[in-house]
Amino acid sequence: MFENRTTGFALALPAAIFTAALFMVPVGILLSEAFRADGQWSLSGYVEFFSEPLNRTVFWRTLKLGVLVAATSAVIGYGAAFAITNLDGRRRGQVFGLVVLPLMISPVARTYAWIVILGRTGIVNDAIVGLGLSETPVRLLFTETAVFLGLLQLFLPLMIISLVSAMENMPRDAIPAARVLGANWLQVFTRVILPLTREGLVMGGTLVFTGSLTAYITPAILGGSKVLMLETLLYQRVNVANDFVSASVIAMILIVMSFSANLLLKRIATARR
Amino acid sequence: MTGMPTLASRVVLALVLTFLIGPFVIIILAGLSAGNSLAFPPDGLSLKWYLKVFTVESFQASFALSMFLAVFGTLAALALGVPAAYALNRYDLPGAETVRIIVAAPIIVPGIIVGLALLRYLVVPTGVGVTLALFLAHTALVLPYAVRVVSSSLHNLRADMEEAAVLLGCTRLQAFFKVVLPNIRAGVLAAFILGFVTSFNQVPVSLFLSGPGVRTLPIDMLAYMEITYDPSVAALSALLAFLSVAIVFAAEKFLGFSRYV
Amino acid sequence: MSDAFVSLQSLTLAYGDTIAVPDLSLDVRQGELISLLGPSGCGKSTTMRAIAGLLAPRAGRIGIAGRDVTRVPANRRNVGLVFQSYALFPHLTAFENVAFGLRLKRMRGAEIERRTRDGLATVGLDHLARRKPAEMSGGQQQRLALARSLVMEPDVLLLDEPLSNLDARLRLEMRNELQRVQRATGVTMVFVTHDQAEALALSDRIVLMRDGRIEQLDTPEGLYARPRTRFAADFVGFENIFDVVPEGLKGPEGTVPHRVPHRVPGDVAALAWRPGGVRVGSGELRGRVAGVAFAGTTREYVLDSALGRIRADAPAGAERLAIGDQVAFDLPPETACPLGTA
Amino acid sequence: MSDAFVSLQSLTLAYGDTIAVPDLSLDVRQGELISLLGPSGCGKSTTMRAIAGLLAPRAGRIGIAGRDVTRVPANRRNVGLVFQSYALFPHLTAFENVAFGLRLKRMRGAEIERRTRDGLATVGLDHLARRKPAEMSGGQQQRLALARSLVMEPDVLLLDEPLSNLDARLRLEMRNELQRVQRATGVTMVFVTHDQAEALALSDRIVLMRDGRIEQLDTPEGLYARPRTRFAADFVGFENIFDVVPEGLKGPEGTVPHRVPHRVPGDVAALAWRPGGVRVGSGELRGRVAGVAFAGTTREYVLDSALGRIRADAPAGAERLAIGDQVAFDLPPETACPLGTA
Amino acid sequence: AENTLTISVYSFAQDAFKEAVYDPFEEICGCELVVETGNSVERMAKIEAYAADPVVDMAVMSAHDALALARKELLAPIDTSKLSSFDQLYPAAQDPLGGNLGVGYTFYATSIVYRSDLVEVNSWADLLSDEVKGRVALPAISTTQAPLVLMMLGQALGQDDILQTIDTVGENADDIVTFYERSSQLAQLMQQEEVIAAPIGRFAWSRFRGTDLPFEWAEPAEGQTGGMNVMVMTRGNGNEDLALQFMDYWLSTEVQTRLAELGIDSPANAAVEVSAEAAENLTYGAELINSLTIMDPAVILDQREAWIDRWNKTVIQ
Ligand SMILES: Nc1ncnc2c1ncn2[C@@H]1O[C@H](COP(=O)(O)OP(=O)(O)OP(=O)(O)O)[C@@H](O)[C@H]1O
Ligand SMILES: Nc1ncnc2c1ncn2[C@@H]1O[C@H](COP(=O)(O)OP(=O)(O)OP(=O)(O)O)[C@@H](O)[C@H]1O
Ligand SMILES: [Mg+2]
Ligand SMILES: [Mg+2]
Repeated sequence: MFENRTTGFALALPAAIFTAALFMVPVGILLSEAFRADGQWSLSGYVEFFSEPLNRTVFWRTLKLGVLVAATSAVIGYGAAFAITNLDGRRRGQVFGLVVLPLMISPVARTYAWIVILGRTGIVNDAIVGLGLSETPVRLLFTETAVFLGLLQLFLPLMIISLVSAMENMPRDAIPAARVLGANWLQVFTRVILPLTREGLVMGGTLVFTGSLTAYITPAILGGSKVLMLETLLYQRVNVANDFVSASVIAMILIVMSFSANLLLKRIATARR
Repeated sequence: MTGMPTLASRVVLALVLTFLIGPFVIIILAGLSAGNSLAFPPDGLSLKWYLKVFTVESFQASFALSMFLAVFGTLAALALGVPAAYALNRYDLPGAETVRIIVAAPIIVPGIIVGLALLRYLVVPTGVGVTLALFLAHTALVLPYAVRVVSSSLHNLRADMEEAAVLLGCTRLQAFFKVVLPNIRAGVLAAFILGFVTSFNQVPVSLFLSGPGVRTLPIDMLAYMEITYDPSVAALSALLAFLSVAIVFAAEKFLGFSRYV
Repeated sequence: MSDAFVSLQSLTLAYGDTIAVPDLSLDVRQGELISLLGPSGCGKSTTMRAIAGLLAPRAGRIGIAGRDVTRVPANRRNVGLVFQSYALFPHLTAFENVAFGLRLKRMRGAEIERRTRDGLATVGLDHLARRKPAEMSGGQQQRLALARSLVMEPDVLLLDEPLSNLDARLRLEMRNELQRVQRATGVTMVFVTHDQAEALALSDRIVLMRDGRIEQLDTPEGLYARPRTRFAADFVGFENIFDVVPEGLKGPEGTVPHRVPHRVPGDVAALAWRPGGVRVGSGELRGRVAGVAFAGTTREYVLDSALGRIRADAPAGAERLAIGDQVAFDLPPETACPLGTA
Repeated sequence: MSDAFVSLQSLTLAYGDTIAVPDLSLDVRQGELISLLGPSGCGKSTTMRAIAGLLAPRAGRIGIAGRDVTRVPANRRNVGLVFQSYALFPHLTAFENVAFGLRLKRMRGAEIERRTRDGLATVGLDHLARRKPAEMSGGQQQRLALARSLVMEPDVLLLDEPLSNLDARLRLEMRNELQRVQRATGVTMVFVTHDQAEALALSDRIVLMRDGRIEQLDTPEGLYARPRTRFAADFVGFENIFDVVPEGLKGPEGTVPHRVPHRVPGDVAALAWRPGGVRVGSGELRGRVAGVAFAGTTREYVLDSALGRIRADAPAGAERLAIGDQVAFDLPPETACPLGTA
Repeated sequence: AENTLTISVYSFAQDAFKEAVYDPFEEICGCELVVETGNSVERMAKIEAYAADPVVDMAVMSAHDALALARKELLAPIDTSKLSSFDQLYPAAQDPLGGNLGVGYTFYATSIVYRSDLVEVNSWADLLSDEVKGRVALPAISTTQAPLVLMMLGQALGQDDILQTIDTVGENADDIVTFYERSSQLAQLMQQEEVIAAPIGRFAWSRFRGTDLPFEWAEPAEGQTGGMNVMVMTRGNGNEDLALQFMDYWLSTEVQTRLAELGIDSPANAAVEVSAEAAENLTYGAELINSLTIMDPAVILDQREAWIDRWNKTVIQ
């Protein structure tokens, strides 16, 4: 830690000022519209928003999918991250590269791939029918399942990246130490790995949850107007109805959701057992 | 480690990779289709869609724009973010948490709102060009990643190395460039890659931030698909993915990324 | 399985392509304290990891208490290991670190509390029970690691350089504590140290290792007084080693006549003296003082002679020599250790 | 400023709210090698950091070569520091690590090359010049850190436990090397170690620290033979310390009559003996062997007596005692160290 | 800017437009055309945002979108006397918004496209038949097609209130694969047999005809519906002359014929004559155009809020 704070501020402030001035100010003005009605400060935008049953449905659906995607990616992410950290150097690099690869593909194209995969004649339905799980192809497209899968595929890499780096920063012999002290693998996970990687979990969880809330392409294409999420609803409000007040309300809700999720995760992570 | 659930973890890994990479394989193959629609398995093989990509004029302009935004937006974010990350890690600053929150804000704001806000309260009133607005927006979007990733590698870098450098005669600035930067190269590179792909694939922000003749590639692809639903978009995506991989690979070779990871 | 308590049979241990230990066999008796000694990188920690079950052998078998545990996972071997790197849990307090293993045994809370407190007291950390490892000094962390293993009362306790970060006094205290525990519980201990004095003081037997192989397995007295190879002699402090040749002794700088002891010469390839075995002040050999250091009860000299460098200790009370002084010295046959051709 | 080469005047050093060193004054002469000795956490490293300019004092002044450097930044003090943690540059080879500081001095390439090679050779690492720190063993890294500071030829060289990871032989070599460098260049050195033998062997003077304060400042012989406080006596190995009372000596278990040396009793509060100063086998006192350890040339006994625990060393050649044996022993006044009331 | 005309158009077939319209026009006027593309709502949002100092001089969009802009006073009347082909336009295209705020430049019919190998469609009511159950797609309420389709579906079901039809759709919502927003996606879905019948506009028909699969354009008993796209002039853009010149060029028989032959836009200019082959892709001929049931843009605009409201409550709830 250095003592010269002036230098510290000189280094930290440009980034903060940049974001504040060019980002937070315009966004803030827009968001403040949600608190205005007929030139007055008011919460009526919010009241109206939540009085619409559709909006409530979409709100809960968004929350549900966000939590589900974040939770699933955490579970899968731990498995994958653990497996990756246990690979030897070279192989680890290769597998890590494969995990990162999907990030390089345009989400537009990735989402369309799901249309092919999940269609009536797609491989998933081929498998379902082939295995005799169902007589006829199952409708998967334009369902919450499709949106869930699309989002999971989109954001799982971010979770894995966070967890892998957290695991790599774990003290070297912590797991062997727990083993020698009699812990089985489940206990090793709950008592050592989980508490030692919670920073990574918080970061991954925030990225995935926030990402799922604010993703546009995936719910738009895989869900369509039958499976609206807040972000697609927002787009509709702006683009179809030219209704900026609802749009700001939705945006504000999304921001509050992301922010509280982040706080909640941090709280859970730092809670003493 | 003995008794590590090797088999189980291998299986998990295989499934995860299939899930993550599967769609990519489908995109590559669908682009090779001889038919007129996205299909898997493709109806016959041909390179016609891959070739067609190069004949669509709008793709060229939007590709150039997206490339510009991704490269320079990310570099700008790093130029702002690396010093900030350094200050947040090495100085005991009052208000550090506030700075962290401000810088992280762009991640949690829905992209559509960002685009709309910048259009209505930056582009329109100040008359700055859409390209500049896009550049600023992309810089702000990438900044949180830059700060976070670089922070975490700084966090793992012992501060006493800098002290050693100073005792050997470096100024703080020299110590940063000679000792800190080389050791956080991997983090900086990772931030660059993450920023690059975030910016390059960014859709919602750019939905509104487009102007006559100014449109990012993903928006252009969406528009293209609204009209023509042929496999050339799959082909284009596959080509872009290969390009990204090549850029990462080159950057890795160039910066010696893996040596320090 | 042999009747040894811990039995290693033809173990081959490797990391990827690096074979750290090629073929190791060793029997440790019940209640014994055996030390592994040897230069850095010779495979001491690797051997410990294999006994603990953290590294699967490429070949060979491991037996503990008459049972073949080669395939038994680490958490079911009832073996304690104090890691060279401590391997404390950074997210837990000192108390919780020590209680960790006890909790896994589903012990009653009061019992856990009692045993943990006792364990902390044993290593003198009772006042720091609430601290996290990061808030403790290096020596305190090391003692915490020790306590964490001790409270588990394992059948076999493996200690990998458990005292390396303690100052002389604390080290002594901990050594006594370990001996007390051993007497009290009869636990079998395998001890790794780079400090010979510690190995000599503590061990029932010492395994001197070199490149993953056993160089000499002996009692402390045996190893200390009768190292069998140059490597062993050098390692236990016979710093002056010279070849026996027909003309006398041969050193790097030259050959001098010498009263080689009455043995079959073919047997003895070299003779070795500790610094304390060199007599300074009288004798047929001549040297010039090239270095001197005060070492409490003795004064350590480095002499340049016709044989080469000689390290010699003289009692602190003897006449003081300064750098550059000429001095007579002797390499008495009675203090020499004869080394074979190996 | 005093005429001392390094002069610390009433230094107060703190981290946040923790005051590590409350008020330290110390003068180091030019060309001197002074050691800081003291238990873990007593403020040794902290003091070094302040001299180097890495930690600004809360109060007090620091002078080097007659100049007040309290406000001079670290890179302009011409002070070298070998970090306890090495602080090597992981991205540079051994060669480049050593050359780092020289390059900043804008030296000619050939000169840099020569001095770097010399520096590496000095610490025996010439063959590893191309390796990165991560590819070197702990001891090699430590020597590299040493070389990096040595080549800079600083006015003052601060060494924070620079030999702690070396085995006994290498340690001795490095010690000699440091002495050679000091003789050759006349550099002023401040040395931190937790190893007394090292401090005794190397230092011109020793500073014994305790909780950020100086407990005793003395020559090695002085500190070793005449510690002035219980703390100091205990620290340098007078392990048997008993209060002087009118009836004789008082230990934790009881009081025994004793021939207290002819001094004004008020002056002497306690007497202390090293284990080597206790005579085993004869004498008026009786003890029971409670522990025994072999230590090469000596045998270390722990005796239970009417005074309490006694630690005593007997020559290895003397009669061997076993645990439980009764033995006579003596605490001879001639080997006792008298301690004042402080 | 001087000698630069900025137009805002749909993003489809830009390559063909460039060749058929933009490039030749740049030749003629000696000016530069800047083309902004996007779907109509996005483009409208932007026109509104730049109301004070318009960036776009001239735009094409659906009649009701144009009417929406007109009501916000963002449009300027077009001086039709400067349009040489004005009299040749179908009467419906001449002043669809009133006040000469827009001129129709293309018509489209809307009907149902279906996979004739899997199903047969003869009536709008077949969209809700058991045969296509679970494999039909309808346009989302936000699209231009939706009101037209709902109107025809209502007619077929004997309902005369669109709100009632929306309720019916709501009851059947589970059997409808999706409410599409982009007809392009539909081609993909129909090739995958995800969807086997869906209403589309004629302008999208060529995409289906281009494939090898048996797609059929239904001629429902209730007739086809349809609509019109219009060109408009933004208010106060300062570039009116050039904009008018461009409109005039686009409406000319020459250009309208060229666009029709390319199968891009069906002509609004009655003087245009095309080959039979080209006509197959178009909404062409006075007979067809006069038979289309076209909805009044003002009705759409006035009712849309209510429809969307009901739709949100009963269909996508
Ligand atoms: N994870 C690893 N991967 C590859 N090689 C290793 C690994 N761990 C140890 N080695 C190598 O195995 C050999 C034995 O290492 P080990 O740790 O057993 O040495 P040690 O005797 O404990 O040394 P020290 O006294 O330094 O602790 C060394 O040559 C080392 O380089
Ligand atoms: N960064 C820090 N923050 C707070 N307290 C510290 C910090 N560094 C050291 N201390 C405290 O300051 C005191 C002196 O520490 P210092 O490192 O000088 O000890 P030391 O004598 O070098 O010990 P050792 O022999 O263990 O290296 C200790 O009590 C320690 O806990
Ligand atoms: Mg080891
Ligand atoms: Mg220290």
